[in-house]
Amino acid sequence: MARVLLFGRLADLAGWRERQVEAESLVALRADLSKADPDLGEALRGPSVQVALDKVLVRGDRTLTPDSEVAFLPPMSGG
Amino acid sequence: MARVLLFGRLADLAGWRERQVEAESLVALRADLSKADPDLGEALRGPSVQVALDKVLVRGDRTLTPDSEVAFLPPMSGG
Amino acid sequence: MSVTLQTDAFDPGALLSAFCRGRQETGGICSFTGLARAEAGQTRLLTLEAYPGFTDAAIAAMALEAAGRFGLQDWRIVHRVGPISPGEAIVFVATAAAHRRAAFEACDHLMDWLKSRAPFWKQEQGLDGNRWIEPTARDLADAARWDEAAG
Amino acid sequence: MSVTLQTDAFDPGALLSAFCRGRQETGGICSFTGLARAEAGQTRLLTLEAYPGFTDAAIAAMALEAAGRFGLQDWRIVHRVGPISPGEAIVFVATAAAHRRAAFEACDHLMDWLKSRAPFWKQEQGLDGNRWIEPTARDLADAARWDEAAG
Repeated sequence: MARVLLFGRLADLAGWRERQVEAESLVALRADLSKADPDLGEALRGPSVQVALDKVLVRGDRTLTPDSEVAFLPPMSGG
Repeated sequence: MARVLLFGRLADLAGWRERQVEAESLVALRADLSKADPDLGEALRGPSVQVALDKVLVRGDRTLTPDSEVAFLPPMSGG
Repeated sequence: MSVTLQTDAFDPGALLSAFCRGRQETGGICSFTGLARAEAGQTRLLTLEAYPGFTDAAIAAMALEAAGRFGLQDWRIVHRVGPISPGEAIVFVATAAAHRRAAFEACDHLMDWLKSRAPFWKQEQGLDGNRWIEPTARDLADAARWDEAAG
Repeated sequence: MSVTLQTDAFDPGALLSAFCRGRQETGGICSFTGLARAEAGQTRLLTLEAYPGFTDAAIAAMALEAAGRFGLQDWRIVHRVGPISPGEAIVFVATAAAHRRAAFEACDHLMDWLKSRAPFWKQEQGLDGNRWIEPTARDLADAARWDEAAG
């Protein structure tokens, strides 16, 4: 169970900005999101999308705990 | 007759900042000021002292009228 | 030395007044205020999305780095989030230093970074619909000026 | 687009608030506030002498030239004259432009000129007496940066 956040065009594409998802790792989470919404899964795999785990950018897989917060960040536009 | 203004260290040196002086030209004015106060006359001849006639910088001699305003400007310090 | 992200409009002058107060050893304070332009009648609403806790932390980390690099005595950053109307202030940056060159350069540098690399997602609602914006080539070039200088 | 020389202290923030108001097509406003430093306990009083009608005209002419050169939409300059205490603002310059680079560069340029070439006569009253000040080598070098760019 992790809290998943989407920003910018990813949230528009998915139709949601925040959701609780059952998953034990980032890889499992991506698979679950992709299964429920293939277009979102495709978008999340884009090279310009970054992932933050508990507000820190991470690469590759990570174990998730029930209170993990995972954010998918499309290219930042600046302020 | 012209209104003469001194600024910065020139006013400190002369002991006055503003005075009415009888003179028909800038050259005559400088001669009069120099006669009354040789140290001031010397300072006014310094290459870094500029002269403004009616608030416009001038070089060389100029005719003065009774309502002329002559200002002697030592090097400007900036703000 | 603080960052504020806020949805409410702010008065840049009130922030500058507070920032200037009680400074005995500051020689110069530079401020920059970024405003939303109306773009000649093509009325747009700008909406900025931030990730609270992530966006402000990234801005603070960047500002602390800049403060060290330019020898700042103090800095202040306020950034709007949410919908912003034309003519309203989007961002305020102020820098304080003993000498003016450092204050100018640090403020300029912070703005370049904020405009091009800060973690915001910006949407423009124009007459032709909504679109998400990415940094312009100009923004990226402005920000890149400082990469070399740091080397 | 105006210059004010004044003996009364001023609040930079109040000037910035007024300058920012009602701008629909301005993208960026840069301001610089120069303060009198206390210089670590060596309390000094700074006194600035101006030539009214000459000093303000010279500043306005310079600012108009800069406005054309940098494409400014607006500018505002306020300068103290007379005695100024440590911590008080000496000068305020604000510039407004469509894009931030022009606002920063014009403000920086105006400050360089004001600090080195504006017709003021500055006296410091320190513990060791009074002395008239001339521009520092740094001030002249800063101002000279813009001469080449103008060529």
